[in-house]
Amino acid sequence: MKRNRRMKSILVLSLIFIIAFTLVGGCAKPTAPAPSPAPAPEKSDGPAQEIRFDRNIKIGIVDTYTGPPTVYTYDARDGFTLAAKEINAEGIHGAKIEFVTRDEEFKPDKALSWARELITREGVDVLCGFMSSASALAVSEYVKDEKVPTVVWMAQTEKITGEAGHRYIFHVIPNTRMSGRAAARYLADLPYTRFALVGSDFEFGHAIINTFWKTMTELNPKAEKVVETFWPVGEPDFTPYISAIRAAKPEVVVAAPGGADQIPLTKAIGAAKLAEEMVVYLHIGTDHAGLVALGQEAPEGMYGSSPYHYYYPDTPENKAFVEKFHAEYGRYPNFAGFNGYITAHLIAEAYRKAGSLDTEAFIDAFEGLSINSPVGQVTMREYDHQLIQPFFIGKTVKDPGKDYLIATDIVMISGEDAIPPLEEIKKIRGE
Amino acid sequence: MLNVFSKLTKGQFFSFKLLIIGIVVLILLFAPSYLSRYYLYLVTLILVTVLFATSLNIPLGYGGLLVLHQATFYGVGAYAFAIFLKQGTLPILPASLIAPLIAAAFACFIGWICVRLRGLYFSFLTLAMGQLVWAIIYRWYNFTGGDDGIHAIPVPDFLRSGSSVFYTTLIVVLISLLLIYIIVKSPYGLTLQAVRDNPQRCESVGINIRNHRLIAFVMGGFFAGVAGVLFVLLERSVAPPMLFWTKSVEVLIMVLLGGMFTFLGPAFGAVVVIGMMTFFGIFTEYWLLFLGSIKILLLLFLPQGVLGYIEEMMAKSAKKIEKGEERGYAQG
Amino acid sequence: MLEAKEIHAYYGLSHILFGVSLEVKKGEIVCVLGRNGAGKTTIMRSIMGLTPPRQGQVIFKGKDITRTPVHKIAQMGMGFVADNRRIFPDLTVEENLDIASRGGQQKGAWNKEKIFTLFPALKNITSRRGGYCSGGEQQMLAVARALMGNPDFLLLDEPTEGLAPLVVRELMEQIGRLREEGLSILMAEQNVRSALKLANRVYVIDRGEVRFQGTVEELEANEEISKKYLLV
Amino acid sequence: MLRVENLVKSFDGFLAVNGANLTVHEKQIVAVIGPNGAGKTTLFNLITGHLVPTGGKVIFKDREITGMAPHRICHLGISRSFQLINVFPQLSVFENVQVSVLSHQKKVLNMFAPAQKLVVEETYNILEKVRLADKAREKTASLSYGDQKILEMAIALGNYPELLMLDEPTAGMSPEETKATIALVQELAKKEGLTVLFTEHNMNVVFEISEKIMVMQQGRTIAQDLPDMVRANKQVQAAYLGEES
Amino acid sequence: MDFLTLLPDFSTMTSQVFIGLSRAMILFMVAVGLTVSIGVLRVINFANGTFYMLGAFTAWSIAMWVGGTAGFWVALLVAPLVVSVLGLVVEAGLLRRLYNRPRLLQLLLTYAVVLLFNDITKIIWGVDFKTIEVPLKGFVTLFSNVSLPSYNLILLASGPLVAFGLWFFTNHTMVGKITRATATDREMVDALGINSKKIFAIVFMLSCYLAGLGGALIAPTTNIVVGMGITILVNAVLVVVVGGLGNIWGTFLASIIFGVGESFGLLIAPRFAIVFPFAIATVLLILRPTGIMKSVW
Repeated sequence: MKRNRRMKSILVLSLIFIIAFTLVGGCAKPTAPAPSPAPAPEKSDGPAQEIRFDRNIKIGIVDTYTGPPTVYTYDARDGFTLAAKEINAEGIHGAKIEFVTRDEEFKPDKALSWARELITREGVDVLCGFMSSASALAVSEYVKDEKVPTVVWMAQTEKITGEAGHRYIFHVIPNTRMSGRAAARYLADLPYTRFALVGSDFEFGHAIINTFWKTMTELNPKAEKVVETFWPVGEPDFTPYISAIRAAKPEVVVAAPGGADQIPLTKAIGAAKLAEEMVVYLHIGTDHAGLVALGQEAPEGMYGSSPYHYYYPDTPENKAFVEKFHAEYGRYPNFAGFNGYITAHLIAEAYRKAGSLDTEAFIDAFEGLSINSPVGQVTMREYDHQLIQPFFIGKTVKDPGKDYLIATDIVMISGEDAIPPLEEIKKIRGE
Repeated sequence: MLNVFSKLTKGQFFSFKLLIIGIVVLILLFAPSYLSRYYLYLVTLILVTVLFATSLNIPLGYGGLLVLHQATFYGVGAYAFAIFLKQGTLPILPASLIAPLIAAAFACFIGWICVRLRGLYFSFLTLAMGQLVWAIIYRWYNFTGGDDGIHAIPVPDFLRSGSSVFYTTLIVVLISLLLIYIIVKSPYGLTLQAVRDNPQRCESVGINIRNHRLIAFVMGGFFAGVAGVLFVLLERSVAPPMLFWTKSVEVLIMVLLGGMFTFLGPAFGAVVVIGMMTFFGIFTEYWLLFLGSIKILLLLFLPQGVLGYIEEMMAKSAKKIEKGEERGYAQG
Repeated sequence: MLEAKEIHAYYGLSHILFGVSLEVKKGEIVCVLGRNGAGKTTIMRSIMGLTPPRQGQVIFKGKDITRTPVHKIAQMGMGFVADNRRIFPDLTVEENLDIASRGGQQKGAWNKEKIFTLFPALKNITSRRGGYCSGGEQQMLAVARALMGNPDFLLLDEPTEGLAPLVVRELMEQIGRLREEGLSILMAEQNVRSALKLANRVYVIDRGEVRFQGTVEELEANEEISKKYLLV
Repeated sequence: MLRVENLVKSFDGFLAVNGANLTVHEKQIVAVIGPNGAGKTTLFNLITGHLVPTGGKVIFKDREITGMAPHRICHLGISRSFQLINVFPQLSVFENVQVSVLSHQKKVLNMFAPAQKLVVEETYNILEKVRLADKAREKTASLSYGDQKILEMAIALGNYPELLMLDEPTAGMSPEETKATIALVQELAKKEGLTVLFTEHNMNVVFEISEKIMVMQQGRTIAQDLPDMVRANKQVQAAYLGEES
Repeated sequence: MDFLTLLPDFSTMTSQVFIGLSRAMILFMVAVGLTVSIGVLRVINFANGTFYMLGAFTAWSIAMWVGGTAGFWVALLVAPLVVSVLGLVVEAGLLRRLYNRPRLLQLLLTYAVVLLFNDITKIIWGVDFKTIEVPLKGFVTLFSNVSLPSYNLILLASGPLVAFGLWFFTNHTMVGKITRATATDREMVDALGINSKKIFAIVFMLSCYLAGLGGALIAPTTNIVVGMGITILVNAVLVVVVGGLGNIWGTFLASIIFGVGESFGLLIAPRFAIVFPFAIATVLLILRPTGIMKSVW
């Protein structure tokens, strides 16, 4: 009885402590990042005057760290951390990158709340992250008012740089429009006309399929849609869709599964041996995260795409990145790891170019910025802030050295080919 | 730690409570002048949640109705307001009045069906119907924006600064709480508590218990709708997770942690839970682990809620003085 | 056999028993008499460990069982027949008996055959669900169920409540036969008349206190007690 | 005033009440007696609408009220107490009675007046009648058993009923309390002009105050007559009193 | 654009029915554990979804450790046992304190356990996508046009098997009978000399075993991720309520109604398919508030 009461008092006290702690923090007024003791700007009499930043650059990451998407968000965070190490070794005009992460649980209201916290309490210079499209869109509107540059690195919604685009938002992942166009470009070269279009029934699935079909019919007017169907997200059993596809007798199946649907869908395709009968194309179908989970169960000969494969292109830059990543975390990066990595480098490069910690200068420098990434040159398009990055489409194959399948016959669709022309974006934005 | 209160008698005890509330309100009134922007936002968010939690407590704490899906009305209020503003069908003032009424209408419909059932069956029917509303909003792209939600909701400029949103929220929440307080202390409120304690007896003194419960349910829905409107003012964005069932569980935990049999318990619970979420969210990646454990400890050891516990201790001390420690209280 | 010493029992905050002491010797039938709400059922529950007394002691076969878990007390040989019978309604009569069986193969142990010789009425309804039995049948089943655990001490809480007079008579006879089998019995009753026919000794309870104890003859001689506490 | 005709109630085939008949005239004190399980409480629940009869009729003041909702029946002027204590444990004694007074005055949907200040006088009047006024501010749970039973009755009085139904009003009371309670019932009936229908185990009480007795056995009415006639009724003696005396 | 127009009617319908049935069995696996704990312990255990998740994760670990197709079958045997032992720990440590608490408190406490275990699972198993190789490959042709993956047959069979097993357990074993008795009157069981604490622990372990079994069975068809328990939980809870609390056959029937209902929902209005289970639950609860079969409460 006594112990119980003491327990209760302790609980109440610790609670009050926690609340007080959280709230008292707020009474100390503004929390502008404390200037780190940077050496006084050295006077240089050379024409190229060396710039020294008087504080570090602070970056806030808001992403989903609970639930199914974590397989990607952890990679993105780790890729970012790796890049930050590289950057800090060198410094950006004497400054380093610091960053903090917040978990938004795939909930837009939480994302907004954390974005506010990072901007107004932590005082971050740049915001990154966002697995969820809804979160990205919600935060995008907020940072527009706050004038804080924000890089979306996982949500693929085309709205981010389309109708909802503005000066402060940047997109570092092929958006749904690009993915759809890339797929259409690739598949239009094949001699087929009968298409089955399927996808997860949420914004993302519809967006990819719509763009794909629009581009496909432009490229190949003879293309014919024999079936189109969408399944609820989280569908446990794909057999009915496979039967429906089979029955319609298409030559090509284009599938846009969202998030965790990819694994069971690929399994079902493998079990039904659908890839042996027709061309099956899966958006993000050859990404490492999915294939490694499926092991030997993934179907051979299935077409799939990914913005990144750790084994392709076989360039020294890529190898260096993969080796470092593997040494650090004991695994190979999936496409999210790559995105996190180049995002950090893009931000660092923009600051280098800007030579100032001023937000507007940073954005001006970011617009049109090109850097060399493990997959070659990538460029931030000036007008809509969509990163022009290549997109890879390949075919699955068993690799004797590995216990999972990899992509082969990889074709690179260059960013310029995939990205929608400026006129299209302008039209969407009503300009 | 609570020895301070042992010097208070019952009447003083009440004025002491009033004093504390007065001080809190006074502190809040000047909040924008000493709080940094983030904490001003956090306090605004807490205020919205305070209203949300208190709205749940009308049917739950006072009516004894175990509503498992209160977030439905919060979400419906927010969505209705968002859609009015986004489509520009209504100016902001009427929209902010009609949106809670729509939430109340939903509550009326759902409640009308649910109050026929007793106990847990009632609870689960509210859960099922709430999820139904969620699923429809989640899917109906053209109208509700589907899973992407609605963003960039056009709120007039004068409601865009942190302090104007704060004051609007503060005023609306205070008025709502006052209204709820008046209702709870009215004959309706008294008889509602009687219905909670002993529905059979209430029937036999001539109270239509179904009506009473329905009214409580609708009122809860209305004030949840008000909270939803305030949320939109604050965040200018809505998305389906707002009315997913886990949101309802979250707010239920707030009410229970604070204490469902005290008027300010749910409000206190909202402060506690949001405070803890922020605290752990900032300081650790495994915040769920900490939050979950603390919730378990609190629910296990303080089943009457934190404020309920504090009040009980205060009341006990006050009583001891009054009765001159005549008899010790057995602790159950 | 059983001794309760100064037991105080509570339900939550309300104090029900105020220092009740009583004793049952081997082979006795002892009756606890009193009005509705006098505390009879609480005495039974306290002894059985269902409402453990906060103060005082219960001693059974020389052992202090005040803090012993209920099932251990039952295993020591105490049978319990609850006041509203508490038959498992979803289980058949046979299943009700089966799950209570703890006799094993030892000689003289209660088994279903032996039960059916004592309560022939149960034999014909073995597959009927407990919930569908009549009051009398349920009462017999409740006693039979308690016997299946081979107790040597039986707590009977108002066994005649709500039964037709004829059934009461039959039941009382059967209880009498249990004494012949060597069982000691503590019985709570409101039905004074039928209880007195059977009992060796009597305790009269009112408001959680023992107001009278003695033999049946002594009680019958004491009109004041009967009038005041038993409304006879 | 109240007429019960051939009332039947079955629970899953078990006939709890099987042909009950009862007539209560204005300002009469009527007792319903019968052994445990005879169906007295069920009969009460059927009259007050807590249970819906399977068959038969209940007529109150020339109006059929069979199967009507309990709260509506109450507003017609029937009010009852319960056998087991059935009060509002979390409310104070005063509030317990206040609830029923508010209900009687149709003020329960008033949401904006402070309840504290409403119907105070009426409530105190009733509490005074049953001699609980000095305990008005106490928590119900701290009352003695006897006082809770009285409070039970006071709640019923809060509705200003024409017909007061008491289910075992003296069950579990001490002889002194019983005596006081009976006096109270008689006094109320006389002063307020109430009609009283009650069930009771204690035969002394029954024969002392009732003007008419209805005897039930196994759900059936086996006699309905003046006390002396009932006492003399052979069937009643055999079925019910036989056991006790 | 549904495939109603694209397929011959009969085979669409039948295949849809079979798909709905295997969907129903998945649901049943989660719901049955829930209904057992509700029926006997009277605790609505939200953590049941967590044990389902743990079943899948444990099965994965075991399958990986053993390797090959045999790995899965070993996992199917062992994983539920591991989960039920874990359940015992939770029961003894936490749930035991809840049996006499208000229902709302029980609900929220078990929900807090869900949060806790989600993080613990993340710490133990990490965040990678995980999946187990399907142990039975190939298809079974049922009618000329309808074929099912062979593994679905196992799922289809497991539901009725589990339901039948449970029925046998509760009606024809001594422990089962005691369990039924405990469900209605715990005190009386104690008074008969049976340790009801032990019975409760056994029942809770059984319910965890069933949840773990469900998780293990489903593991090969799906993506094993943290949080998989939460998504299915609310449907499972509704299935249990619609079926009649604690009624195994009711749960079975309700699962089928939900599963097949959603399948046909896909035919009628694919976009609103996820609305169907909730709509069905709402309608059924309005029509039969205490469930389609007798509730034990």
